[in-house]
Amino acid sequence: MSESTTQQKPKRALFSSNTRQKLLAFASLIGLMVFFSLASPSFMQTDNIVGILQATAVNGVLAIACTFVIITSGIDLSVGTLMTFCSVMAGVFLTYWGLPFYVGVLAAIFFGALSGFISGTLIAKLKIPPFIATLGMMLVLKGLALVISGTKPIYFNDTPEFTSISQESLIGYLLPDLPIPNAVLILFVMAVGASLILNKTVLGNYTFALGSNEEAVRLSGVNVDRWKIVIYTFAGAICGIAGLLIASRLNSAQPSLGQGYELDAIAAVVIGGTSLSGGTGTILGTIIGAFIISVLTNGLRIMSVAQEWQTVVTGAIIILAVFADNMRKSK
Amino acid sequence: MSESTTQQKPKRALFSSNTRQKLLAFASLIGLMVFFSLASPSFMQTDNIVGILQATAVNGVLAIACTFVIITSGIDLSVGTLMTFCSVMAGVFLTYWGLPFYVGVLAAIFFGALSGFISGTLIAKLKIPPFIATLGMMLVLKGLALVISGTKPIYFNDTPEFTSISQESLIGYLLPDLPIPNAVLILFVMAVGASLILNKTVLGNYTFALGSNEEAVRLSGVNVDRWKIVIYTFAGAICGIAGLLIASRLNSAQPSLGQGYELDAIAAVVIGGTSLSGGTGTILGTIIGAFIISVLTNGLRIMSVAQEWQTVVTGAIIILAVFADNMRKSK
Amino acid sequence: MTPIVTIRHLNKTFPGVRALNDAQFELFPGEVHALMGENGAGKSTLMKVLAGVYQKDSGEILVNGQAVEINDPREAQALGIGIIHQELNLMSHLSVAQNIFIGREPRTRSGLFIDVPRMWRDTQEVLDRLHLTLDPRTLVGDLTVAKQQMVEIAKALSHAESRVLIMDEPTAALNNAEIDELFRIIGQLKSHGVGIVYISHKMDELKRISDRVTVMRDGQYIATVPTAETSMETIISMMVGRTLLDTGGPQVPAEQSEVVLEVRNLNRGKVIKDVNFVVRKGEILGFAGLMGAGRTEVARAVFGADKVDSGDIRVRGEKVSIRHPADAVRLGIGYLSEDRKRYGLATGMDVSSNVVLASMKRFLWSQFVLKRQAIRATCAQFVKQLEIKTPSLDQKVALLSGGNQQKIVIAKWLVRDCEILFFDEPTRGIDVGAKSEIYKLLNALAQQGRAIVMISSELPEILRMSHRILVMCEGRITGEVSAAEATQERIMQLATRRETAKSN
Amino acid sequence: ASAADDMYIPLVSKGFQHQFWQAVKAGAEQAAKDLKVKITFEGPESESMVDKQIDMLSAALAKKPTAIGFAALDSKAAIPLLKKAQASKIPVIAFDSGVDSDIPVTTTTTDNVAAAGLAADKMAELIGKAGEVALVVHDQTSRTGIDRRDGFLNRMKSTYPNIKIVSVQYGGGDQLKSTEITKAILQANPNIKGIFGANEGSAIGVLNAAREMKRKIVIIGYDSGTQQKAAVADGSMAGAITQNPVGMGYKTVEAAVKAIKGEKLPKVIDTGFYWWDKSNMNDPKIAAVLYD
Ligand SMILES: Nc1ncnc2c1ncn2[C@@H]1O[C@H](COP(=O)(O)OP(=O)(O)OP(=O)(O)O)[C@@H](O)[C@H]1O
Ligand SMILES: Nc1ncnc2c1ncn2[C@@H]1O[C@H](COP(=O)(O)OP(=O)(O)OP(=O)(O)O)[C@@H](O)[C@H]1O
Ligand SMILES: [Mg+2]
Ligand SMILES: [Mg+2]
Repeated sequence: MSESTTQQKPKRALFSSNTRQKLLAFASLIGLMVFFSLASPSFMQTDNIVGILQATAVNGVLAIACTFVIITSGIDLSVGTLMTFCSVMAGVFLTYWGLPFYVGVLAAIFFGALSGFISGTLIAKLKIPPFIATLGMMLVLKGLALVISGTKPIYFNDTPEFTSISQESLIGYLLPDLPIPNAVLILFVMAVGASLILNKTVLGNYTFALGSNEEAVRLSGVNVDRWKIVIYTFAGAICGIAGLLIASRLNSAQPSLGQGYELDAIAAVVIGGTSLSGGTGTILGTIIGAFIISVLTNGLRIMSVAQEWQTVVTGAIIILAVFADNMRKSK
Repeated sequence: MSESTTQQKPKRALFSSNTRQKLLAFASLIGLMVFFSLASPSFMQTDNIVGILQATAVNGVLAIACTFVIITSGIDLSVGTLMTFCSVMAGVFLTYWGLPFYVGVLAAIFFGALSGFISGTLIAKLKIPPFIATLGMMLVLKGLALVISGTKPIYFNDTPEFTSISQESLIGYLLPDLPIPNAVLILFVMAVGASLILNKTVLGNYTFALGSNEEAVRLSGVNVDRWKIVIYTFAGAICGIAGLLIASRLNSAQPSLGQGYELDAIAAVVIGGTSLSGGTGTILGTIIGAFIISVLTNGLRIMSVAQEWQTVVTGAIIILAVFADNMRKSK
Repeated sequence: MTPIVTIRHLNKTFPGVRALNDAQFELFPGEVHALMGENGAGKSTLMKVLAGVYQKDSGEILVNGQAVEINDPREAQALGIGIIHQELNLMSHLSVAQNIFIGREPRTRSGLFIDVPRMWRDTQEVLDRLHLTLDPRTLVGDLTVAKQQMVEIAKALSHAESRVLIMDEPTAALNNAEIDELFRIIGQLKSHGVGIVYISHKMDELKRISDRVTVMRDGQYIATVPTAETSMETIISMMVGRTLLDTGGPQVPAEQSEVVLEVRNLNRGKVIKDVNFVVRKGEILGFAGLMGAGRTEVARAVFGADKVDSGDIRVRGEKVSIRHPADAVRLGIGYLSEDRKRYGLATGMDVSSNVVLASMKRFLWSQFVLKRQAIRATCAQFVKQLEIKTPSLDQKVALLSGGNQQKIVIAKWLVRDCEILFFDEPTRGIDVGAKSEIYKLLNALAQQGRAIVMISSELPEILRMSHRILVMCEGRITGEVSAAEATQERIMQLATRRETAKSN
Repeated sequence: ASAADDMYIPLVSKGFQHQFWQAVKAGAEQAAKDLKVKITFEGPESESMVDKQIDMLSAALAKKPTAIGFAALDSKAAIPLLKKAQASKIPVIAFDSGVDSDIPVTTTTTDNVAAAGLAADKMAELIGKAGEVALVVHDQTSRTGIDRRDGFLNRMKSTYPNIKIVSVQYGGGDQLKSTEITKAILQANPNIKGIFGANEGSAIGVLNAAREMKRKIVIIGYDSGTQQKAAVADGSMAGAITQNPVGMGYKTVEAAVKAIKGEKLPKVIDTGFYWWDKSNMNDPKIAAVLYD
């Protein structure tokens, strides 16, 4: 409601995206990076920057999935455990059943989409509030990941190509000075793709429309339920890719990991300027939000701040980053 | 927006409360209890029922705090770590500084209120979205609890009365057959008090009004910022009481506990029929929601279901409980 | 000729409300059929059933002589039935173009992407047809209610295949020029054989465009009459079930009473430019102007709802600083906003909570506990006085008819008992009967010594009610007219006196 | 290698909030003071966060340390980073549990399986080698959780056929959760004779539950801490296994310094585990390995 205050200046955006917000979050990110570079010489080294990029990949991809859902004014608490579930399914297909590499990849994405489809159906057809539907799914998937894996990590020893998804570097192969791991490449490709989908396709159009005024969309004769299911399914498939990234990075499917990741992902989305009440948001903002979190975490570690103080400072800076944006916005 | 769905039937309630929803959640609770009684003879024994009551106390109190915030269409992710922070502060006052018992109790409540005041100010004055403001506070408080306690539990060995807050039984003293611990008594007293405040006072009235249409409330000449701060402060004070309950139960302030408790609390609120988009909700619903969670957890443990399956079943039943309500509501 | 729509024996009950009771209706192609009735008579409900928004309890609907079941808006659209809802149903975060083409987005050849340039072009065409100067790329949330209403209309008209077009109070937020434009388009549609259902509380519009009138009362069908052969008085008495007395204009010319509000050199960006005016005790000051003239902005600025760049405000001679609506209300200034849904009502709350929202302090024991009895008594009194149609004081405001919602906002400010009251479009969506009640009320308030500023886009209303009229154009006050010398022509002349034109 | 003063040895552990890890940290800090080196100590919040630990290891390596201490949550996941450390000639000391690789120059560890086996022996002895027993474990997937559970279960199965394990539940080391879990176990199994709590939080949970339900059972704990010490002293807990976390932390830093100086180190440095109960808890040797 308070969204629509009269204080707002009219926005003449290309296509309902909010360019300024993106740039402002970007300024916070740059500010943090400058600070850490000055504070510690180790920060700005290639190795460390690559480490930060690598550390952002999984959360970035999950945050992309969350962006879609949050723009519809929904929420997805299951992204973390869904990621884990998908990596376990990849392990089942590849290690337990010895199927070829690409089948494992497809399996992870398929089960991600399937789970998203179920969440979407619960929300759209059975009218379960997104918070509850995805909380339930979070628990169900967490349990299933444990059951299916037998509460043990599944290692991808039989599929050596699997580690290449995340760890090797296509860019580094072409440009040896820039050993950016594939996980990061995948993150950027997905960000560009997701941004196109969000801004140029019907799916994106309905994502914004549902978040802005679902009832109006329904009254316009759109099959709201179907599109909601499509959006959650799409977000689920993206979580499947996150599952591949993390499994490849760890060379194993870790069944107990995943819970808690949803908060980081949602935080990235919100820091990136997407409103939890729906209707606005950008992928670029989300990616910047994810980087703000990783840079902060890494920088504090590099500065060897005591761990309990790291937590305090992270909390304070998340608030400050958003506050700084508010300030500049209201100018 | 989707609040005003055209299909909704009007509700004839005392004063903007939603009697039916409460009763329906209640039916789910009874259903669960009947099922577990049939499944295991140990379930319906006084001991176990008392155990369930006791297990609900902390989450119930946190959920009461969340109910207020969620009705304003806000969210409070800091309730869990705030509870911990308050118990640590009680420890500092009682054990480190050796102050009298009641000072420790007041300190916990005071620091809860103070932290709520800060969250409220961030949200109302600096316009930080509640999700970010309380996420930041969650981290800050978590870190501070560790710093202040020196990452060690603080024991209440010098204040033997402290354990009586949660563990002893005033009711059991009067009625020896009903050894209901004080924690439960406190939960019920607080629930009744919170319910009165929500439905019979200005604070409650503005809680609903802010969640329904903040801008309209502002244009009615209400000092919206001040009331928001009051509501968050009030919720914070309630978390302080939760901190006392848990510290008394464990006879120590455990600084690393607390994160994750916010999800349980929010889940209780939403299962109890309060909408995350604000404007509606009841304390009774929240308490029932908290009991649904505890009964479910306890029942599955009593049935000795394997833990990974417990997780799956809990997830499924949370969805089912809300679905069952929807079904009956739409009749 | 077969009627394009026939509705018979339609019943629809909401808990506690019998909204439609054996209603009937008939529409021919190429006909403009007005649907009239008091607030809460069931007009919107009847049309929503036809548009698939609500499901009927019983009764039958025939389209082109064929019985149909319309289960959702999509099926209505498939039958060629389009509707402009009374309440705006727009996606405020989306552009004008996205709103107009929701559900029918043009795609690129690959079918994957939306053909955005084409969507803008098509939108521009629709807007041009309406002679609307709007950028298809503007976000709808940034538009004024009037422009949003035009977007709704454009959206409904952009359906080329519509054979039935329902317009539920389309002109409530429009000015005369826009209304003329709309009527021109209705004329066009009519000549193409489209059947139009037209709901309005503006009686003068009936004669201008409708062919027949169907009157409803309390959910029941009363009569259908040809407009040309029926007098307004007959229609009104059919609507209200009695004859209305005209209350006439302002009673006492409150010439030289004390000044209670004085606004000097008020500026806010481009929307308020050096505005000066005074309001006196016991007078009704009319604010006239075209859409976007800045009247609402002035009221909001004085009320503290928006920040101003500069300006002095004096209340009863004393200089005051109003930074927040709470300050204004404390000083005895009330503001009834033009957009009730967004700024006036907590629609999720019940009637009584809304009525006392601005005056909670009066209803508290020891500043904290609600005086339930007093609240209910006060609400009951105003529900009666304003004839608010609601099943109970506990009804959610969102479930009331549009006109009754408007009355609740009025009640809210009456309860607060302010000395200075800004009424921004107070009779928007209110039926004739209630309108004269509100006029009576405004007069009574003025007589009691209140100072009233009435912003209205309905010139007859301004002319009839005001002691003095200020006219605005492009953020400036372009003139003042006394009640005696006011004419429509004089006001329109001032309302279009643009700054650029003046310098020539 | 350089002068001891500018040696920097980050320790990346499995956790940092638990008392066990705080004790390891205390030992490491003591060694740092004695040997005049600089250390940092950090670990993820929960033992399931394998990737978070890898990010920590990566940040630690970026700081160009002279040596590094590492307690792997997953014995394989960190291998690429450890190879990087090896390539930059940074010696790696594994602690707590090993890594599936020969990169670490040495491993300071306790045999959790054997330690839990000893707990099983004590339990059997105390309940008369027959009856129902349950376990409250902190984690289902972490190495320590698995080793302690399996060490206990396997010893029971192989040696004590009359003892029946009625329930194994996991409480995340959270005292409150472990309390509720134990209460449910006690409720469902009225004849239960003993419960093993596999870490400090779990053991305290078991204690709380038995006290709240006024049940006399044999409780065996793990690690130490103020509450376990008090419970052992007043007899409500039969005894517990303790590792030597302080010693582990100390020896890890000590080994790192030796490795930097190029000294030869054994493949495994066993820091040992001990059974402690009312009778021996005040022995200087035992008292030294107990922490508050
Ligand atoms: N969704 C709903 N739930 C409950 N009652 C409703 C609902 N919608 C309308 N009503 C009630 O039905 C009656 C008819 O309402 P309707 O909106 O059709 O009136 P209307 O003739 O359009 O009035 P107005 O001129 O004020 O718009 C009113 O009493 C209203 O309160
Ligand atoms: N929320 C808003 N965001 C951006 N511009 C706005 C907003 N509200 C009003 N404006 C602009 O401010 C100017 C003055 O509008 P205002 O609503 O005050 O006009 P008005 O005279 O009250 O006309 P109306 O008859 O439409 O109410 C217009 O140019 C309008 O487009
Ligand atoms: Mg209507
Ligand atoms: Mg206006």
